[in-house]
Amino acid sequence: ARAQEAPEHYAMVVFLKGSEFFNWAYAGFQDAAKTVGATTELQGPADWDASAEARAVDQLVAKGVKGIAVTAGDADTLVASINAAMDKSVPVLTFDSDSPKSKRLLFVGTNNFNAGFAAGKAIGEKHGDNARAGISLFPGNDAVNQRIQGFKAGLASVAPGAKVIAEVNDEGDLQKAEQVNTAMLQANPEINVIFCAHGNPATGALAATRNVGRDQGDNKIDVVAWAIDVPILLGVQEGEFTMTVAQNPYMMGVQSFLQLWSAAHPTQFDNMNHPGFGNVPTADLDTGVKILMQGDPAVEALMTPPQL
Amino acid sequence: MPPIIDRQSRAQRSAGQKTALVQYIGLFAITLAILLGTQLFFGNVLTAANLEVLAMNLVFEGIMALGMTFVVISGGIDLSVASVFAFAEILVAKLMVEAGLPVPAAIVITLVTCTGIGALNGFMIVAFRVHPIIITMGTLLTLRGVNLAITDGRSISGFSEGFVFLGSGKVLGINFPIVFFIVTALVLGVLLANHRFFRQLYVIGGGERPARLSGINVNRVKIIIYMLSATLAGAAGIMAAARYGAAHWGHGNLAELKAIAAVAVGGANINGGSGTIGGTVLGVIFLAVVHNAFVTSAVNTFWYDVVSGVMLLVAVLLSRLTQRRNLFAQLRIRQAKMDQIATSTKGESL
Amino acid sequence: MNSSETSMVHRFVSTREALLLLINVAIFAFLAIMRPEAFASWTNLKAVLSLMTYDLLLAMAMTVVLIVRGIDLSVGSVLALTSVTMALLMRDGVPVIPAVFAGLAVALACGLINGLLIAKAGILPFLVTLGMMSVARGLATVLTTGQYISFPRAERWFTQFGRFEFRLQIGDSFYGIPLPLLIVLAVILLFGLLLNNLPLLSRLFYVGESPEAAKLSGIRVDRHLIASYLIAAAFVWFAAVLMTSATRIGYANYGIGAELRALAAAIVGGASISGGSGSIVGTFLGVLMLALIGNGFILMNGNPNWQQATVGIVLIAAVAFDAVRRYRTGW
Amino acid sequence: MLDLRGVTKSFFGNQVLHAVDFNVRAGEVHALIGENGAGKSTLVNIIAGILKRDGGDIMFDGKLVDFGHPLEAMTAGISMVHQELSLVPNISVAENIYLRHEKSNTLGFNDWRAMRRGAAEIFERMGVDIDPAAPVGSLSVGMQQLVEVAKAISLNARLIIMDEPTSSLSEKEIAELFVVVRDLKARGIGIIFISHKLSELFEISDRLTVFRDGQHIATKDIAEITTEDVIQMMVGRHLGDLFPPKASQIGDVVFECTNVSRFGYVRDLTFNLRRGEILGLAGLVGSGRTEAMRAIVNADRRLSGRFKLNDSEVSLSDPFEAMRRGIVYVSEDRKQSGLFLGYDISANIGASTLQHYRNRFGMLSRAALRNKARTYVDTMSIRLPNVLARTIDLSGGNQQKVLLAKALDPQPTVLIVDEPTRGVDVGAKSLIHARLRELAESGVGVVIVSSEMPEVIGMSDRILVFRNGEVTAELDNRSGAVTQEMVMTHATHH
Ligand SMILES: Nc1ncnc2c1ncn2[C@@H]1O[C@H](COP(=O)(O)OP(=O)(O)OP(=O)(O)O)[C@@H](O)[C@H]1O
Ligand SMILES: Nc1ncnc2c1ncn2[C@@H]1O[C@H](COP(=O)(O)OP(=O)(O)OP(=O)(O)O)[C@@H](O)[C@H]1O
Ligand SMILES: [Mg+2]
Ligand SMILES: [Mg+2]
Repeated sequence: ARAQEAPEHYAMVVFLKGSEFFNWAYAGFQDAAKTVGATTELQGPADWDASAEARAVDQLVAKGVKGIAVTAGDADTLVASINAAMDKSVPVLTFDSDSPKSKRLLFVGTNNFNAGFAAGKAIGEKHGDNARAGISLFPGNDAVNQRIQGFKAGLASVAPGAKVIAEVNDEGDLQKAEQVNTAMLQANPEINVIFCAHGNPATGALAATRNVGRDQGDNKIDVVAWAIDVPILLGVQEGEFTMTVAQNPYMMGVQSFLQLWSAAHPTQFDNMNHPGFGNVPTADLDTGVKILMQGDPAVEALMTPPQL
Repeated sequence: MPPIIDRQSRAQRSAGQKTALVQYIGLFAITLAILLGTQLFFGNVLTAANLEVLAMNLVFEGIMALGMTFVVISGGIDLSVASVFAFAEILVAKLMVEAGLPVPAAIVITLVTCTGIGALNGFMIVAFRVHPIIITMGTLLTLRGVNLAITDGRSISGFSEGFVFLGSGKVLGINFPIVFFIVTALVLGVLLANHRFFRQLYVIGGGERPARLSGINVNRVKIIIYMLSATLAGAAGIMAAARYGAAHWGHGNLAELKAIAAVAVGGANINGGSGTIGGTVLGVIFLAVVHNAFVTSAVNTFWYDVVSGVMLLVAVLLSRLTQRRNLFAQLRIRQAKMDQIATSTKGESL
Repeated sequence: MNSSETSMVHRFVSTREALLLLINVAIFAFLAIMRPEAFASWTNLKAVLSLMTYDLLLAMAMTVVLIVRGIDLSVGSVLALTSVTMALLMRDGVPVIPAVFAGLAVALACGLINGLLIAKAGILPFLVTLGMMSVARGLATVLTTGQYISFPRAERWFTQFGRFEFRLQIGDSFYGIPLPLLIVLAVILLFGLLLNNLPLLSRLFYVGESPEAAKLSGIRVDRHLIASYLIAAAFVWFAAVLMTSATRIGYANYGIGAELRALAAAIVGGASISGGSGSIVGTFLGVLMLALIGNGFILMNGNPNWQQATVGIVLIAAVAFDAVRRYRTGW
Repeated sequence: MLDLRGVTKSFFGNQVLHAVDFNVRAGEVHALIGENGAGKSTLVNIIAGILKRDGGDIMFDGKLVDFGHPLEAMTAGISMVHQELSLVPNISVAENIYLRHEKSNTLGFNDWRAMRRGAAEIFERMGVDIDPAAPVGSLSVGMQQLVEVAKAISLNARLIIMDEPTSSLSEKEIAELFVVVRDLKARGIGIIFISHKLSELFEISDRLTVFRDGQHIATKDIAEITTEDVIQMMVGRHLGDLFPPKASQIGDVVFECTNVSRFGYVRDLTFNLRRGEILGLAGLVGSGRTEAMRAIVNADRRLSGRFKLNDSEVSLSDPFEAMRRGIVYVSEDRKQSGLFLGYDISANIGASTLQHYRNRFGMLSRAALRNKARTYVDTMSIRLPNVLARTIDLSGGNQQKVLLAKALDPQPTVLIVDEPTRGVDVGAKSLIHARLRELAESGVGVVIVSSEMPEVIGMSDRILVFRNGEVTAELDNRSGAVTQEMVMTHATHH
């Protein structure tokens, strides 16, 4: 009974609850919801466990939310739950990390391959054929894998001679990241670029360059971060990080909500409350990617993260 | 006949049973209260759909908790269940998708392998004579690494319809894993309560010296129990793979702790010697309901860990208190007996 | 500790320590031969050593509670909670010293709760610290909503402290000696000495070996139990300070899974779940061994995916070896 | 039916059985008697397949047998009532009785009703009334003994071994037990009956075998011997000169305790202790002596109790406090709550006194501690494999000596020793007795708790008899006039 009177309720499900990136996304989701007086909630594990995401989706469906935006920690793991939700006509879309095999409405976010490509390209342009990259990764996450493929392709596209010569598993842990990257640099002194394929290793990788005494000077190692956490942005401003791959999580959130909203209100579009391209099938939305470097005004803008 | 002592023993037996009962009823009541409370304030709780997900949400941990109960009663602990769980997911998936084996074959091979892992656990525990925590932790860490390595961290999917049934198919309108849980719980519950073999667990858990004196082959029993635990974890893993339509090494992270928590909340003594399947089932339901309450109430989910941790502490604290009450009840009876005799023999001697 | 412990050291632990030392040397030699330039370089060794300090401190914490027949699964999450507390305070402009001591207070509070529930309420250490593990991690996440907490306004020396190095010239090459590493080693050395020679601390061994006997021998068991959990908390706090200072970030997901690594290292180092034994040197060598293996793994370009399996394998190998030796020495 | 030839056994080089011959006939009660530590339990444990013999043959029903496992003995028809109870406290009486030979269907499911009925029938026959469904832990020690007997009966064994079954029974319970024993005997079952109470043996047994220091001294028909002969054979010398002389002179009161109570165990215990005297606490197992002594040092929280040490009130808030005041309690259970079995003797001896062995930096001086340990090794003539041997590797007697040394190191003014010679061989025993007397002579107040009647009587100048946690009698024994019978009458209620 109460459910009807209450405002429409939408949910976002993430696999790394509380990470700055998803906080941005959720902030956008929230703000967009406010414009039409809908309420939102954030669910999901804090440990990359995609199965926990699947369970969260099920619970939200059972609870009766109007729509769900989920970022797939593992594409396959979420298929069943997403499809089940769609069958129960609870619109679900994926953002940031896609689950292409599922029946999700659409995917909102940066195509991870393209983002990786952009980063690779930027590095290729900077170093040319003598770019020697090491990659710090967390195994088993689809987005991460796509980024790495993208990075390699982007690198090759401008600098065919460039190579990726080492990959290390940072177990998604800041402190571990420093250990393994240091070791990687020791093992492969020729490395002059570290590509962080996800958010956590950036600081560790930077520390690693410091450990081997290559955090400045002419054989400084370029650390490519994949995060917009304040400390990273500070690092970019101070030139510690050569660049960071900035997607637009806030816009992902906003778009995700609008898509869910319109899916829940299939109307003709006339105003914000009825944006409803509802009847019009929507293609995936690429919220774009930007490679942020020192002095980019966007860095300053991102410095004040959303408070949840 | 010495009537005093006899009354004493009768009284104590009822005392003991009462405390156990009190514990279960209390747990059940609290669970019910939370359920009704959330229904009242947020609605959509006592719907078929929600109850289903509520059950599905912890069913795999629940199945592991069943095995854990046996291990715990025998005075041990099994930290490796979560990694066995994920391992089973991966193995069954590889066998079907990569080796192209038929579903039944894949399942059997997987279960057998898991049983083998359990046997290895048990063997190392009795052979090395180190605490089960250490051995099973070793297995946990190793196997988790293996899971990651053999999949290269990627998930495996593309299962046949028949297999997927094991995860999301319905029997009499109930999801298969839940049916499996219920049936297993019933069977194991009956066995544990009545079967010659499983009763030995209480003896072993109560103390290994009397166990050996009465001619129980402690080592053999232990090994079998760890095999059981691992096999159940494996079964859970297989169903999970079917349920999610994919096998992934990250699935069921920290499930072992949830399982242990469920057993502890269910009133089993982690030191061994006591515990029941019924209690564990209540414990599982309790944890599931608490988690569900968090989702339905949509309070900041960041609080979940805090609350579930506190819940665990409170639960064990309470069962500890009931234990003490039980002890005190016995003391009171002995005191009464003493007074009785003292008064009956006043004047004599001294 | 007293003569018996020396004797035990002589008869069991030291053979074990000697053995661990041997294994460490072997690994060292192996890597030095296989990857001379990469491994044997001071930069690498320095990195290995200074990066193992966190695990080392947590393993010390674990060793202390293992000695009294306890276990502490909450070291990792208390580390996170402590780090987050300090970072938040410093972010909001609280000066370093008070912030750091606030962190100490938080860590000790967790330790005290553990100790009280274990000693006074008589709940099993495993369950108590399991609960604390979840609570502390949860609080850390609640406080930060999981975000990195950086503290630009904190005095510079704090953020530099974590990575400060003495530059030492030998011949014409410079060697940086990390200050934190020196401090940690000093602290551990000192603690090891006191643990074995200060009656107050030596009693911990008695408490673990046989609580009942200890009680009747006039040792206040409860106090010693609580004390050991407080000591453990202090070590955890120390690790949190170093980590926060070195990474310049407070983070709620610090130390996930660290409790298992610490436990493994302590057991490999000769501590026992059934209490009464455990040695600082042994634990140190255990941690070092795991660190060297981890480092060598990458230097040999091992498949990163197998990395995580090594700890477990080492642990099992260690207990298996123990068992064999026990059979030979016959008990 | 049972025939042992030249059975030998030793623990850690301490020879416990020297080529023992022993036999039992069907339908007889064969009493086995001997001093504490003579080797009785060891012998029967070997018969029951619990311990392995080092040498010798065992014939059962004319067949050579070698039981590697208690179960084999049980199936062969030998069952045992253990000296230390071996029941499982957390499960029911009926289940305990039928443990490992459950009444269960082919699928192995227990038939609880049948088991309870069976148990009830056995109790019926034994003429005792115990609730088969009660958890064993809730029964008194005496009741538990009877349950053990019932278990043996349920196994319908042809040879039943009873190791000191009466030591914790009241007269009434003993009477009940004897009815049962006679009934078994009548049905042709052989019974080995171990006890320290001569009167019982003469009442129940047909033949009697005496052990001393692990040697078979003699086997006689009960008709042809007297109590005196038996004691002669048991101790090989006169009871009188077995123990050190009584106190030369007794000083004024050192320690005084008033209304010590522990809920459920001890009621209003009040006594005083004089300098130079040895006070003995006699009573049956479970009479509450240990609990009383533990209550004095507040090892278990006591209900009430006030204490005076040299006429000044002291609050003994915990063992630490008691120790600080010079009141030391030595546990009856050296393995569980006495020694640190993993550590060597110097560590054990220093346990309560580490702070006394510090060098000028306040650090432990191991050398000093080890030297002190050596002096104890000499004075107590402790036999060790080597100085660094862990106490778990010492023989029972030597363990007990270490335990005593550990208690002496803090220089107690009041020493309470609980079962000071339990399971200790005669040599060690008399040495411990001598040391205790010396201690008393040197002005220390000594309290001895012992379940061995001869020990209490032989050692103490004054005896308090316990029953149900109360003192039922105080007997002056300066003259050594107290007899076992006197003590027994007060220790058991009728
Ligand atoms: N497990 C053991 N380890 C070492 N020594 C033992 C062990 N069991 C018995 N002994 C020693 O063997 C000797 C005989 O012990 P046993 O228990 O047979 O004596 P007993 O005649 O049964 O004495 P009691 O009347 O106290 O039962 C004792 O000196 C005891 O110390
Ligand atoms: N009636 C009883 N029912 C159950 N347990 C009992 C009973 N009486 C004593 N006990 C237990 O048996 C043990 C022996 O009792 P206690 O030690 O207090 O008396 P005691 O005279 O010292 O006996 P012992 O000769 O064994 O030392 C105690 O631990 C007590 O808890
Ligand atoms: Mg005996
Ligand atoms: Mg006693």
